[in-house]
Amino acid sequence: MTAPGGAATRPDLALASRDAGLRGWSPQRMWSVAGAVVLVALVWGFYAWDGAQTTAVLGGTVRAATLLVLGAMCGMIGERSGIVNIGIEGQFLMSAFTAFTVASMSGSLFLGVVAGVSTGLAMGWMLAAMSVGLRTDQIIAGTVLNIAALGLTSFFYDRGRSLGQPKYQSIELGPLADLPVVGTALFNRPPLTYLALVLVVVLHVLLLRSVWGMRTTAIGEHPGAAATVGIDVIRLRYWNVTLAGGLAGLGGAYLALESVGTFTRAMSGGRGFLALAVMIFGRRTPLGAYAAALFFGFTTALQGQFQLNDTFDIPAQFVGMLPFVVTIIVVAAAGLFGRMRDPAALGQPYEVR
Amino acid sequence: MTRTVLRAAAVPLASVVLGLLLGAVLITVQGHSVLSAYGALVLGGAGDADALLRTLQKATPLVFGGLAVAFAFKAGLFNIGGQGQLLVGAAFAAGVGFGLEGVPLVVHLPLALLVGGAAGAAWGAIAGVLKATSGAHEVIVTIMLNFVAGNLTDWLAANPWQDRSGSNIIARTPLVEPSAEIPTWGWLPAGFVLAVMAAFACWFILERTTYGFEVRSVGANRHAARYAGISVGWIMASTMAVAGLLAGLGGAIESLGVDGRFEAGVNVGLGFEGITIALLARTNPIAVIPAGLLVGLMEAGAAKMQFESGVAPEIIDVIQALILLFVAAPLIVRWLLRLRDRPDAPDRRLTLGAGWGR
Amino acid sequence: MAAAAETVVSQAEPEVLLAGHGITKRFGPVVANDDVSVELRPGRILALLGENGAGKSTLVNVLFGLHRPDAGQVVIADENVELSSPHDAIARGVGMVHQHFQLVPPMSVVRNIVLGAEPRKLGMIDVAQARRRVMDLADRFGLHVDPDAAVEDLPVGAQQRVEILKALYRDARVLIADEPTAVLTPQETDHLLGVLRGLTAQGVGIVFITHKLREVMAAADDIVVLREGKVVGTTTPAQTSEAALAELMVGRAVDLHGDRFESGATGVGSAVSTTAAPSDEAPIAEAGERPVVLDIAGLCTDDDRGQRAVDELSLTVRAGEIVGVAGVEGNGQRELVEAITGLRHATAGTVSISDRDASGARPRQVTVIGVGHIPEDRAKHGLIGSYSVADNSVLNRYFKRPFAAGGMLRRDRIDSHARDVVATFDVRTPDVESPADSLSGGNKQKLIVGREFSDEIDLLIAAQPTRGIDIGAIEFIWRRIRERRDEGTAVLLVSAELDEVLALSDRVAVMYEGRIVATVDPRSATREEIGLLMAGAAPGAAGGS
Amino acid sequence: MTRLTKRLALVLAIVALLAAACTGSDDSDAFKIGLVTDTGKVDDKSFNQSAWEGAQEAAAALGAEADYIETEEAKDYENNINLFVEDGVNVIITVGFGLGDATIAAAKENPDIFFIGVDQFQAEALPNLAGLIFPEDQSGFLAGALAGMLTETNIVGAVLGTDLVPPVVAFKEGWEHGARYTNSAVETISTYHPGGLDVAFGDPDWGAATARQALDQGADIIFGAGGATGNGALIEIASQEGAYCVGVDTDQWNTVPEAQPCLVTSAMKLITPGVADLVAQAESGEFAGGNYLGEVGLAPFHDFDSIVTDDMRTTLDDVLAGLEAGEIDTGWPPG
Repeated sequence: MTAPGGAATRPDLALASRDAGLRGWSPQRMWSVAGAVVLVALVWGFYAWDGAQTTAVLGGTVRAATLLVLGAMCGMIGERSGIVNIGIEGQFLMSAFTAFTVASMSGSLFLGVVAGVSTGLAMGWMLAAMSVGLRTDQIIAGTVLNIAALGLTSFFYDRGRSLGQPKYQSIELGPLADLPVVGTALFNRPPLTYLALVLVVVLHVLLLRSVWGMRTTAIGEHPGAAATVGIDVIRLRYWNVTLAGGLAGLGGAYLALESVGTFTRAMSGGRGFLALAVMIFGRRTPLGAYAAALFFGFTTALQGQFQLNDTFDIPAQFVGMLPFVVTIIVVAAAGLFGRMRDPAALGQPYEVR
Repeated sequence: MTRTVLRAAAVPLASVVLGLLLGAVLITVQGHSVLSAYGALVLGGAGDADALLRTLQKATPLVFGGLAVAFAFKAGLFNIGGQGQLLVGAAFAAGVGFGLEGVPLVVHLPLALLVGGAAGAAWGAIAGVLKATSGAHEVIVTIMLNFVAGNLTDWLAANPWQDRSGSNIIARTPLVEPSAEIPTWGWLPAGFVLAVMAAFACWFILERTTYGFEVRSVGANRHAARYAGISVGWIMASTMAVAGLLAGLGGAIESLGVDGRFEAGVNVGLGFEGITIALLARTNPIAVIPAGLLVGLMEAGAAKMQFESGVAPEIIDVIQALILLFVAAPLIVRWLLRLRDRPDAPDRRLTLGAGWGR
Repeated sequence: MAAAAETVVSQAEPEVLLAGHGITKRFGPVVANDDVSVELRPGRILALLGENGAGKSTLVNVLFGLHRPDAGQVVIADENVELSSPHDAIARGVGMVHQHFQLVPPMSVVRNIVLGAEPRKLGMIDVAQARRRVMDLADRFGLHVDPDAAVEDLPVGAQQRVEILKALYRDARVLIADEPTAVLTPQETDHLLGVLRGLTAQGVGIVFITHKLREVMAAADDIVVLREGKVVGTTTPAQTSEAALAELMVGRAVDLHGDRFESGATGVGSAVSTTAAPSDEAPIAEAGERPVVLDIAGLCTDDDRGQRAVDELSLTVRAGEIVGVAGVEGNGQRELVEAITGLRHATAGTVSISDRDASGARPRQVTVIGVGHIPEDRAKHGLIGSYSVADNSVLNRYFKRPFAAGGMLRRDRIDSHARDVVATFDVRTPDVESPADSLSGGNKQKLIVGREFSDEIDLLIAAQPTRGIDIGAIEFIWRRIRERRDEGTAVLLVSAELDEVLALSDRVAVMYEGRIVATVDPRSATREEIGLLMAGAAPGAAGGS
Repeated sequence: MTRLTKRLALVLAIVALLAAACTGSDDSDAFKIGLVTDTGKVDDKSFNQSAWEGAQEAAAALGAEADYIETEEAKDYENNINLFVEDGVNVIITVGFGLGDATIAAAKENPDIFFIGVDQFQAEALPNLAGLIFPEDQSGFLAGALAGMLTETNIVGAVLGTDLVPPVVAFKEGWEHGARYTNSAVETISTYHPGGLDVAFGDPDWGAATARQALDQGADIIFGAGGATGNGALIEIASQEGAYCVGVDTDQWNTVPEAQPCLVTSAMKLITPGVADLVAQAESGEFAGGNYLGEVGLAPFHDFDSIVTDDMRTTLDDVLAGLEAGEIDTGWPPG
């Protein structure tokens, strides 16, 4: 099975605890590397067979993965700090709305992105205020965000407003874009996709290597211990959940201004929940989540391709099940390989004694 | 008795009032009349027998969906799969409803309900069994199963089970046989009676039976439950099946009692609203009934509100979110009302999130 | 921020390192500390002695800035201070080794030590520097640990060393150690006391919380005895005796009937014992003729990480005998108990209980054939905290008559049973409807014991039955276990407290790295011998059951 | 408690004043038009909007009043129609075939009110109910014929709502047959949204991603048909240099301005004039029940006027004639 992130049980923490470097490979890691090799070989084979289609599928993969990984990163910062965030869907939707509205009114996509990110931050702060400050149940807090976002964006939806300019366009990264197989998929993308890719790498390093990342792990695993060494658990949780909201906000801006170029009601279409699945599947590391998001994006793009090609003579409804059924199978199989342990303090409100 | 009920209801009631007040601000800001809006909302939801019927019909799947979420929560499981479970329940109940002919009502209707419930139970059990055997997170699995159920039932309605009569071009089944229809007595739909019975049954099972004891034990402390000899895997699997059964029944009643058939796309969101209902009711099965009624009333009256006052029906969602926020954060309400908790009152704060990670 | 570890010894020596003057702290109606004054001077070890609930922990939490006192003054290094958080205390050179280690289990040793005061390079942790500093510290104080291991993979003793290093890394000149020896072997305890001595030689002052008299007498310079939130005595080892301390601490003479050890030889029990002879109700000689109730042969099982934890272990327990399993925690005791009770899958070997094959039985089946189980972690495994006392009192039997009939719970029967348990086992609770979380540790444990004892059982498995509870409750539970033994129940006692194992057992099986390395007669073996066996020093010693 | 009561009373008082101020009497004898949407909105840039524009157009022309109700849930169709019935309107427009049954039932119950069912085929004629239906296959065929002539890569794509909705299938079949009619070498690649009916028309992200996938494998003219989903496709295609897109239902040059860089034309169903015409008939008493076949056609080429050559126009005219004469097989209905 090519389970993304099906590596060591907790690759992040294993890394954290093995500063000395790699010490042997676990069977899971061997499996996932072997799976990756097979996958790369397959992709290469298909590329040789039909370059245009392979490029199309890979492009679709990266595209679908971008939003998911942004949401997943928002979720994982929260969860690593001990806060469950099921309000990603609402954060996407609300920031897509403000990003679109501001970009439309100001005529500047950049201002739209700023508005989207700000909205994400504000919603992150609200989640923090509810779940950290008021110690509301975290699931409820997230649900409040979801319902409120759906209601508010629909209520204030401005009929007839349009972006009034093209959405973000692809930027070719010089010769890189001419590479076979991955050239178009990775190096001829619009700006926010690049930004998301950079964020994945940066956040991965930050979470696993930085002082902030270590403290974040500490407040998610054992907030009491963190407090005894002078870490302000409440403050850090506030900061983390708020800043994480900015990532979902970027996701919303990406959705409205780069992926689609307009806003419609409920346009997030459950992708915030999928991001949650991607986060868990990717074992709460940015690279793992990106692998999971790519996997999910790949199955999505593949099912589109099957339809475009009339590959199978079965109804669209069944082809459409592919990403979901495959995800269930992979999640179940990955569970058999080694269960992931959640941050020990996840979901529990922290009270200062 | 009344005192304790009042005390328990104080915060939710105040939350509703506060939610409506803030909603009124939004309505006023938009330049509409709050009085005519809320007046129409109530009239549209309870103004006459028709309105009442509509409210009860809307409340029915909400109660079932709420129970499906609340019951799973008792075992520490987060069932986001109400929507999928409801859909398969609705589709299969309709399948039995129109597929069998010449069967007496006493057989046909229960059978159709049973098959719908069983379909939902099977759908829920998938997530439960996977959780118990491989540790696959029920949140992921139920989200995915929602999509799968949507596709599956759409396909059923558009292909093998499609109504081929006359000029029908819609992806829907034929009408169910009269022997499979759930009756409506004046303004009282029998389905709502079933919903109320289901809520009490859930309460009874959870509080009065050994099975319920096991479910709550697993939810409250999975480790201690295991040490006490309770099969945690079985409880997780069976609880998800029960949750699915409840949602499936809700769907079956929609098909057999409200729509008269299964049609692709008409049960949108019903299962998801169960989450709101369960949270509003703080996962108490009995409290699910008033929560379902409240939301049902708002939804039943929303069209009249828009018609009379021009307020977009989405305001309902905003008000719901606000009410949920206040219910979930009683600190705000207590502060506003200057309500003081009795110092010896145990901490009754709801903690569902704590069950998330285990 | 990054504390330099090089200079632990201060330049200008203060007269008083740490002191509390007239500390009063209330929690609601409970007065946890009532006008308590203590003082620690450089290079000295101050022992805070008292029962559970005497207010020791509250006092040090106040001194460490975790609680704010309602009245009184905290003094650090001759200065009156207001501590708003532990950070303030840490910044002033106070370190704490918590009883429940404040370590982040999945993180590495180095990371745990530097957490909160990390050496940085561009916002990243300077791993090389952190590692070097930790290694330097470890070398200097003789506290050896694998810097790269995850804390959760370390044995308890090593985790404790990490805790101490954590404090020293922060330049601690005062070290508060909360019951540091509770989970150590006698040898490890001695080693720890040596380390603490070494620290005092470098000018560090130590506050040492314990209820073990032997350690106080061996290690302390000053002793403060607390009872019910008040200071009831201030003395030094030279001026007092274990017996006098025990009486001060408990407020009355305590009789732990059946204690086999000479007064003065060991901890609490021995200090207050009145009889040195074994009880004659269950003479060892007869035990051999009684039927075998628990028969374990060649049992193997793995721990949570898939490592072999119990290794071809064989052991028998006969009716009417208490077999104590002694050993340092983490040598497979927990896995052994879980394998017997059906909670853990055995990879090889057999378990039979009352001549019935219980290998691979599920926990419920094991309960039903007559096994009572007092789990070692009462909060996590023994009770459901949010459940009422009543519900908890039937956690093992709620499905059986008379508590259930036809799948329905019978509340009246459950409640009356709970009232019986509460009365018989002296569980202090306002009523049986109170949540179990509201009980104190000792009462929780009595509730569990009451529950497990209220059914007919052939075998009792008691894991750490008295951990962390006060002497009154210990006394009570020991007496109950003995009674049960005398009535013919087979008892398997697993305890990290050697004193407890020695006080209760008819036979002692010493467990080391998943095996029983020796079975000894507690009347003839010495603490030191058993301690060596527990440390794996003499695997060749006479063994087998 | 008392403080809250006071505040509450204050708010209520203000509210009551506002309400009193706003409540003017508007009971007039004017001709009244009511419109009930399907679960879409009147601003969906698609058929609900077109129908609403038709109602407004008619209202303006006739000096009538027009109002609408947006349906939140399919189960509310009957109730929402009844709200207009109770209000005493003269004409009720119901949009979408989903309201078919409810409309028929209401028409039978209220013979004095005229009903217009957009996209509702009437199997048996009621005197007060007109089903406004369109030959979508012909509309799609025309657009496809143009696409077949415009494509240079000989790959034409379609990004569609869902096959659960017959008009969408009719558009698709017509489009594909039309493209092959004018260009035998053409390859057609079409996709339906793979999700349920609840999301199929509201998922612009999927529409955009799928359109991109079609572009990446060589399609240079793509038909976007499926509400917001199709609009997403159009906007995506607009960002590809040299690619063309075709809109649906209305002239999407106006409704989706973001698509102007690629929008050659739209395969239109002239709902707005159809609705307006039917309302006018109702007002003048010429209303006839049964089916009313609305017009279809291609929207103006706008900026792309110059690239559609005279030859192409001639071919399109021939095709239109052929379609009207029933000489051309559009592939729909199948068989």
